[in-house]
Amino acid sequence: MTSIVKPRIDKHLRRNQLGLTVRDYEGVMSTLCAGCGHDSVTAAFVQAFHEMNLEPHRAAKVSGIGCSSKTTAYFLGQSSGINSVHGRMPSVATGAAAVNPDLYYIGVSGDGDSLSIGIGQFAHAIRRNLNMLYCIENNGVYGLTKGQFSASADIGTKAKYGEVNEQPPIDPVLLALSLGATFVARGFSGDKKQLVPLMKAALAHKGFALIDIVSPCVTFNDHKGSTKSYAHTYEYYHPVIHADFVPEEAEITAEYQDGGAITVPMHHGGNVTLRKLGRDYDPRDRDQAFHLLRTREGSEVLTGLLYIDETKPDMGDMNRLPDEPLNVMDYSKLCPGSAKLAEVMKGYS
Amino acid sequence: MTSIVKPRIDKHLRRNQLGLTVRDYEGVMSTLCAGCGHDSVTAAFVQAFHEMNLEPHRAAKVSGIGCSSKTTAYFLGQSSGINSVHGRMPSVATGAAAVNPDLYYIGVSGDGDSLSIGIGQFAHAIRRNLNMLYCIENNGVYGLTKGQFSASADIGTKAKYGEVNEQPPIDPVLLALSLGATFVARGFSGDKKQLVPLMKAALAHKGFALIDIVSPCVTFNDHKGSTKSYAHTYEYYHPVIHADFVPEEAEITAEYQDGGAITVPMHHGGNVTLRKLGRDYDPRDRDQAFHLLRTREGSEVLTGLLYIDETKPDMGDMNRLPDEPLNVMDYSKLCPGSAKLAEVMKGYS
Amino acid sequence: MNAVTGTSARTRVNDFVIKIANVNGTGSASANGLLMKAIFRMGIPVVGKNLFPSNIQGLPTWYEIRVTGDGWTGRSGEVDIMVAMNLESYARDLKDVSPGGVLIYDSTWPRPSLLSRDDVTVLGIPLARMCNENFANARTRVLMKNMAYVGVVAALTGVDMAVIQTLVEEMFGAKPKLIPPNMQAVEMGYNYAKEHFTQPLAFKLEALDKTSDCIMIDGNTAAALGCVYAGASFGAWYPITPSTSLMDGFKSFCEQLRVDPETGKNNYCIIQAEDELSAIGMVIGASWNGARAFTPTSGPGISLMSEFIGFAYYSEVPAVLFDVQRVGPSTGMPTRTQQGDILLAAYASHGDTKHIVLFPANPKECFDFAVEAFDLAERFQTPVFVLSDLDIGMNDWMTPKLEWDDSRRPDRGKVYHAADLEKIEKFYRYLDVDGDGIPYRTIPGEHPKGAYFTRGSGHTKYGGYTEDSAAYQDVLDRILQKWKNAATKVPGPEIVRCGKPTRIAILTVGGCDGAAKEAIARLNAEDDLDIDYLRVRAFPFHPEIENFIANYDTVFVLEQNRDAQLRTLLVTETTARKDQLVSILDYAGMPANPHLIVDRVREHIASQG
Amino acid sequence: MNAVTGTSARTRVNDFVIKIANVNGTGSASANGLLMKAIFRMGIPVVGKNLFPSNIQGLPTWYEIRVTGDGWTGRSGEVDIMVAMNLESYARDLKDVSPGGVLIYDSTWPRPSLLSRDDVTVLGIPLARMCNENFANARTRVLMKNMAYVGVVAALTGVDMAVIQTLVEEMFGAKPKLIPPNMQAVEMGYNYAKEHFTQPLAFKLEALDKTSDCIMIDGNTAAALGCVYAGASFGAWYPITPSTSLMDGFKSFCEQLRVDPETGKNNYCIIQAEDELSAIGMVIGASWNGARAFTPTSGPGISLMSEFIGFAYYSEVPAVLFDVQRVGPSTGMPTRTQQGDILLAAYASHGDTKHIVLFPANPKECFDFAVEAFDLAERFQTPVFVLSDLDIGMNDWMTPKLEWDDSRRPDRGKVYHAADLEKIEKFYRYLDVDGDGIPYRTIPGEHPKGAYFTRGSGHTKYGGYTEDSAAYQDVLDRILQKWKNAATKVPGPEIVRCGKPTRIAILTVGGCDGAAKEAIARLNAEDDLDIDYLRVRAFPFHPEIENFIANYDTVFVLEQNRDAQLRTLLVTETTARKDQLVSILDYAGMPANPHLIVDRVREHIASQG
Ligand SMILES: Cc1ncc(C[n+]2csc(CCOP(=O)(O)OP(=O)(O)O)c2C)c(N)n1
Ligand SMILES: Cc1ncc(C[n+]2csc(CCOP(=O)(O)OP(=O)(O)O)c2C)c(N)n1
Ligand code: SF4
Ligand code: SF4
Ligand SMILES: [Mg+2]
Ligand SMILES: [Mg+2]
Repeated sequence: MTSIVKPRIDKHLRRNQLGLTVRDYEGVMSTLCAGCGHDSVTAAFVQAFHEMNLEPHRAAKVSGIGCSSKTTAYFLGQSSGINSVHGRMPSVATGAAAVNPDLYYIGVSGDGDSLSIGIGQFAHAIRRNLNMLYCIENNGVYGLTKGQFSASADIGTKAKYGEVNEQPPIDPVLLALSLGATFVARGFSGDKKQLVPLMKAALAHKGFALIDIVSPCVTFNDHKGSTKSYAHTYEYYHPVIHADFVPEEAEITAEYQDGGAITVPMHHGGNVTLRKLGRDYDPRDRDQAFHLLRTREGSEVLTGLLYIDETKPDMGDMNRLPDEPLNVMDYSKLCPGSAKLAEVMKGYS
Repeated sequence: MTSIVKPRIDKHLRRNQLGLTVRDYEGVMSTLCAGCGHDSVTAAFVQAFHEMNLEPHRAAKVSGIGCSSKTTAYFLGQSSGINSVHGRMPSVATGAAAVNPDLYYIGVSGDGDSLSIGIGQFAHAIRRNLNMLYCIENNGVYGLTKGQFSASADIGTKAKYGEVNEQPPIDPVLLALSLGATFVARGFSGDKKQLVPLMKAALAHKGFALIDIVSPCVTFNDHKGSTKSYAHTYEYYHPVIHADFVPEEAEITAEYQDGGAITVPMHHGGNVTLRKLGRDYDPRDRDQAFHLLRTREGSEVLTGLLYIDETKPDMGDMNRLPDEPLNVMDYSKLCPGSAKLAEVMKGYS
Repeated sequence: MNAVTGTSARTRVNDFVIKIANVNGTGSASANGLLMKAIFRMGIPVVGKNLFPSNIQGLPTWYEIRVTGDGWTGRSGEVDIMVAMNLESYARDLKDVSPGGVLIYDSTWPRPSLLSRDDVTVLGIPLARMCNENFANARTRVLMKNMAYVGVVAALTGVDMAVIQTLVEEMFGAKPKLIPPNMQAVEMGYNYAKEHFTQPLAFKLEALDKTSDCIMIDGNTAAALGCVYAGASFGAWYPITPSTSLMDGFKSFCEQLRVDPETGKNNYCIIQAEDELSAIGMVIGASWNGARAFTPTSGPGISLMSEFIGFAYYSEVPAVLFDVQRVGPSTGMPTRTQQGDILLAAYASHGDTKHIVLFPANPKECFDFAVEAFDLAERFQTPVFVLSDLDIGMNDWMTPKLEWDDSRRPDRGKVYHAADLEKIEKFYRYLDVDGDGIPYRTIPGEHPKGAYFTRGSGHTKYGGYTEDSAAYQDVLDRILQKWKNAATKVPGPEIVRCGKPTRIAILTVGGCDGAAKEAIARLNAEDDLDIDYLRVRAFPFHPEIENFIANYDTVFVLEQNRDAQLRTLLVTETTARKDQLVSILDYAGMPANPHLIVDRVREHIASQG
Repeated sequence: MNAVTGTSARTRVNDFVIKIANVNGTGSASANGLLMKAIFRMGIPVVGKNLFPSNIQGLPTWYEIRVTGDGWTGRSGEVDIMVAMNLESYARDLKDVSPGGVLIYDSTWPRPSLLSRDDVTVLGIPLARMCNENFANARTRVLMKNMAYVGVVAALTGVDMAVIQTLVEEMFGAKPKLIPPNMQAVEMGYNYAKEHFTQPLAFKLEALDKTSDCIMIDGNTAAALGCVYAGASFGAWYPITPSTSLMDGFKSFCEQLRVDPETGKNNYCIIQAEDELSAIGMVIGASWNGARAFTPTSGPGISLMSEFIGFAYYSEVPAVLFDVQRVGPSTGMPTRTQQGDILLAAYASHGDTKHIVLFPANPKECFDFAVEAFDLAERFQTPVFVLSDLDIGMNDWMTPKLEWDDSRRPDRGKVYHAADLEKIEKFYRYLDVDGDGIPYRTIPGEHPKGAYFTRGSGHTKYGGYTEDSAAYQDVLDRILQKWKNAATKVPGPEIVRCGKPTRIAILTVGGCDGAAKEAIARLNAEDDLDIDYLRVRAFPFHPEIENFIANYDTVFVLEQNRDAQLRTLLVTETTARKDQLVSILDYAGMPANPHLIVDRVREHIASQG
């Protein structure tokens, strides 16, 4: 509710390089259910942006419709945002990013929004390697319309009122991989320690960065029998690769050098470090990513940065966009003038 | 053109078990360009249906919009057909199949129709394991709208007028596999010998049977530099598994027993036999299918039946549809009558 | 002990409004429904409106119960008893109470001292404290607070506790363990009120016998039953408020009434589509194949279905669409009501398209028109819209019991079955054999001779593809003729004449019905105006509508949208003169109430001198 | 040797129609264009209509060249010289020739003997044989046959061969090797005709000087140029006939005029979207971010965009949509023309929505209105439609040269940039600061103070989420007011008064312009009728339109759709009386011609006694 003013007690909060505290990265008060996973994701966003020293107004928030999509109002209150129509956020983001590639595009969607009505736009945004951070707050249900199965519900999942899902789920991670996505990760709203660094790495990525976040719906899909519940996710949770962004100026610390960290230099500067957790797995190898995912099917919730490719051209490159964003380009560069028109007219005389 | 009457010289044509010749499986005259791959696919359909002894009026043809989608008028002239709107054939097929699972649903689509505007419906028809034969006549372009790149155009493909595609292609075969499709094949309009048996096997499959058919567009995408041209396809063409349908009554002949053929018993009777061509590969193993596809990427056009799973419930099973199709079910079974209504009313008094 | 001191002198019996302000997600809806049902069971007519937010938990929500011994069916617009359970909306809630009214609040915590009104009786009851003392579990405490205020209201207005007991027993039939604590909570509130408030309220209930032939049902549930009885065997949908409960209803009735007892198989198929484009595509596929099929949705869904709607129109495939309207444009206010899709439904899709639209006014008509819609869709081989709205669809209305005539058979329209096909020489799908604009269709797969090809591209009357002007136009003209012919086959208008000669009428549509009738009565009683009444029930307009309009100088057209959409249709599709039709527009999202109508009529009449 | 014997006594100079019947995919369009251009270069006004099938190769296609020394801009409807190259359509083609006309056919093969008419001169020329004898390659033979009939027509009507030579040279500028064989083919036909046909035809060309300030251009190309000059930097689209060439044009102009010469980077971005829903979403995203953005499409695309159009309307994001209309409903006839999306464009999307629509009548207006559309969209912060059609968009029209005023600057509407934001205390997105209904917007990312949240759900004038009736209605009412205020800012109507007092007028829209004006001239000349003329150029209707209508008893409303959509808008949105507005509907898919108009006017006048 915008009508509720949040208390601001931020005197003792840590300030980042811009002199801002986490409060400066918050938005209006959440209207989600108490305990909703999405609120934890919002908190992770706030922390990640703060740690990344993002100038709030240099971000643009895009979303569709759903409880998840509502959350863009709950963080980055000093950024512009657009809450579009159901399932069509990627297209809005595409147009926005095309004319101003300099902003950070933060997309928030739900499993209904991205995998049912919006799967086409989701797929094609991946194909264009649209430079954005795209989070699916995945709870296996349609929260806002009160608990229908979504396309990510696993076979055998029980709905709150007893129905059992028989259709195979669409796994956004596998789908994104098969569509050639360049940054594919999975997180869990319950593990901010993993999620925040993932978000930072995704922000640093040039291209489409997907984070599929298991984010339980406490109201409609957190009961026994739901594979997207907190309990189930904790039980089968398996972090594979820890990824974090290390800014240019910072040294890669010992923490990362342990366990044979891999360093991926990022296009816009800085590095993403990758630390293996338990498996021998290189997320720069698409074959291995496929292999890992198809062998895990159903048995584990694999999380972490599962695949990264920093070498691919993004949408801006493929469209040879100029350095000066089109949205502020002076009219003199856009209008060829009367003399040119007269020349063009010759071809039609 | 429906106005052109085809000459019918069918005296000496072979008759199938129903006493029908291939002529009985043809439709109106094609209006496609001379040499269009789609016409060869039409011819393969005619042969496959004839060989399968399909009663023509027991098939229902569904399609979207495009040169490819037009072809449902060019075969099975004695079947009903519905040429719907662009990209939305799967939904029409879903509704039709739900109320009468007894017909054979033959869907024809294009790469534009299925992978751009229609990718959402395509994905969800797979997820529902809709019982149909779904062919994508894949030419890498929008034929009917005169040659724009489609989403299946490979990176580096040159358009007729010079433009080079930079976006990664969507491979319907990989996509279908990652969405859990139960019958995934690739064919080539130029190889009827492979295609006809594939179509027969697909018809026998209970569930969603995808055949992605490379079907060159001679007018807009058959030049040098196009990876969907005849020349390119012939060069990189690689049949992996030969599949054919063998009716119940027939014996598995020696031809199939050579080379270690695998026999898959089909739900509605008969068997599909799988013969390996050159590679050690079992198309009943989804892992292997993924592995093969991701390692081939770009270098070969792998064809044949790449994956089959005859054990999964189809849409009818998942919805517990009755044996008697809903479209002919007597009203007495549908209307509960006044006494039941009076009972129901009690709950609202 | 507080003494109740009403500022109103006279006691109002069976004619007042109770409004409950709460926080959503606290389970208040079922307590509120219980209270309303109890009054209904006392034989007193009621009108209930649930005003809920587009959110799952934590935002303000209201429930209005109008007690109307006279049996009005609209919202009153007044608030006589306010149960103000939500601190956040407390100030507004207090403001909304009509002078002389009562406000009940939870006195566990001090109430904002500044907020108070001299003309309102304020009663505090420590509901939370009582619940905390009596119940252990946190969720139970929240739920029981709701039951407790039911008890308070029961005590103050005179709800029969025996009726409440019965209702609680019915409510928890499946979980009888829950009956005692719930009754305990009700009684707690009841006893507290009885003990602490001595003087009677100005608002009293007295049992009547006016509801025994009636039920309380919402329009979506009634429409769902209509689909079952119409013999619809296929439904596809994508969830969207406020249409979701229609498919939920269909599903649960089918599970109850349509599962084959022997095989356990379903004599129906419901598919949750991936979006609305797909839902309507499935309906078209199923209809094309000969089943009765429908999809429920709301405005955004209709926008998304537009392309397919034009396809069904032009290729003449039956389809039934329920549009349970909500406030637009765009996402708008998904939990508020409006009649903003009238024009869209009438002309949906690009190119020349005109559709059949039915406008139910209450749950009973939702049932009847659902049944009717399938007949019309198949008879005219075209999409048919049932245009309901959130108010009709999601609120419980008192309505006569739904009945079924077992001799009724569906009108499947013109279908050549196998036997018919045997008899004719050749079948052409789009031929106007009977001269009524309606061609014959066949069921795919039924007979070789019936095979045909359906397309949304240009076709001749024989069904072949064409780009020929005359052949194209021939088919398009016939389709228009067919639509025009439907005018006398759709439900005619409801007309209520005041019985005296008059030059003024009110014309309306859908759920404005009750408010309009009440306004007419008030204008008659207070202003001595004689006003006739017509309610449009379908499009194309029945000829009676234009005949009716012709008799008046002024026809007030009351509708719930900004742009006078019904008036636009009347002007376009009837002989009515524009100067006859005076708009009354009420589009702020609330169910219609008579105040605005009365005011507008008075203003207009005054302006005319 | 055949002797040409015209049945018509007098020779018609610069006033006849040549129609070429061919098979598509044979390259005839460029030969036909060449012939038309040659006549145009002779200073003689022409009207060209390409009537092509929805197919790539093998179906009948026609090309009509109307030679009109008087400079009429519509189709004539007559055929004086038919070049019948397609055996399949031969019978129809012969039938279509006007009495006294000429038919030219390929006499290589015998022509169907039964088909012949006494009142038509039939000339056979062995085109295929000559080509086979002179050219080796199969494709070349086909192409050269086309050039050969150009030569035949040139010889028979008097096209200047020097002009043809120049045009062929221009045509194959990039491939000069192709010039000689093409000229050889033309001359082959020319010489054959000169040698074999002695008597002159009744139809003759004589050079004039009426085209030197003009160009031949199609509306899509002109609109594309308009987008370039308006400073549009973003376009998204999904291919659909007949709008595809608009984006093709924009792309090639941008490649030519908008690539930075230093960096090689594009000062534009064009995205081929995966469908129309995505295309409009991208346009909205780009516009929201402050760029000028557009999408070209046709009817099915508008249907699919409906949901997003309502979003842009309600959240007040500018967007420019070109709807190049084709024949509906549904897929309809994609290569035929119609004005069937007028109502859809005016009110697209669910809920209460009203849009700004511009109606160009020719390529010049496509250019002008494209430029105008961006100004209006940004000024009023709303979607603006440019409603063209296949006839305007894809046919080459003679039109005055397009010109550009270098002092013209785009009107970006009300935007608070960084400096403005520094000055104000707080920015609210939807506040009516100036009382004109138009709020200020900001460019996301430009300044911290300008940040705001855009949504399609209920919002207050401050931009916050709301479910409050009054706050919602406040915004919705302002948006309507804003739209109404646009009426005087959109292009006003074109009005042509006959100069005499009269009670009759013709009112029309778009490409019917030429046919209407010609019909008025004919009705004046032949029936002595005085008729005034108005052409609507935009919606909301400029007040001049209703003032104009008020002066007549009868205003014929001419439009190309079945359902009188423009008339519906006039009745709904002006004070016009219904009995004043008499529809003339021409919706069979062909560009308008004066015959039907003349007939209908006569019929109506006769029916009035
Ligand atoms: C066109 C359209 N159809 C349907 C809806 C109703 N609707 C709103 S949100 C939603 C699903 C949301 O599910 P998800 O994206 O998973 O978000 P969650 O609420 O679970 O976070 C639906 C169906 C809508 N807003 N628009
Ligand atoms: C809604 C809509 N948008 C666009 C079109 C135009 N259109 C017709 S076919 C087609 C693409 C066809 O491509 P594909 O499916 O690959 O078929 P092909 O012609 O290549 O066989 C398009 C864009 C349409 N008919 N409908
Ligand atoms: S309904 Fe579910 S997803 Fe929505 S806010 Fe509540 S817990 Fe979260
Ligand atoms: S354009 Fe291409 S796809 Fe279409 S008919 Fe011709 S060859 Fe086939
Ligand atoms: Mg969800
Ligand atoms: Mg294609």
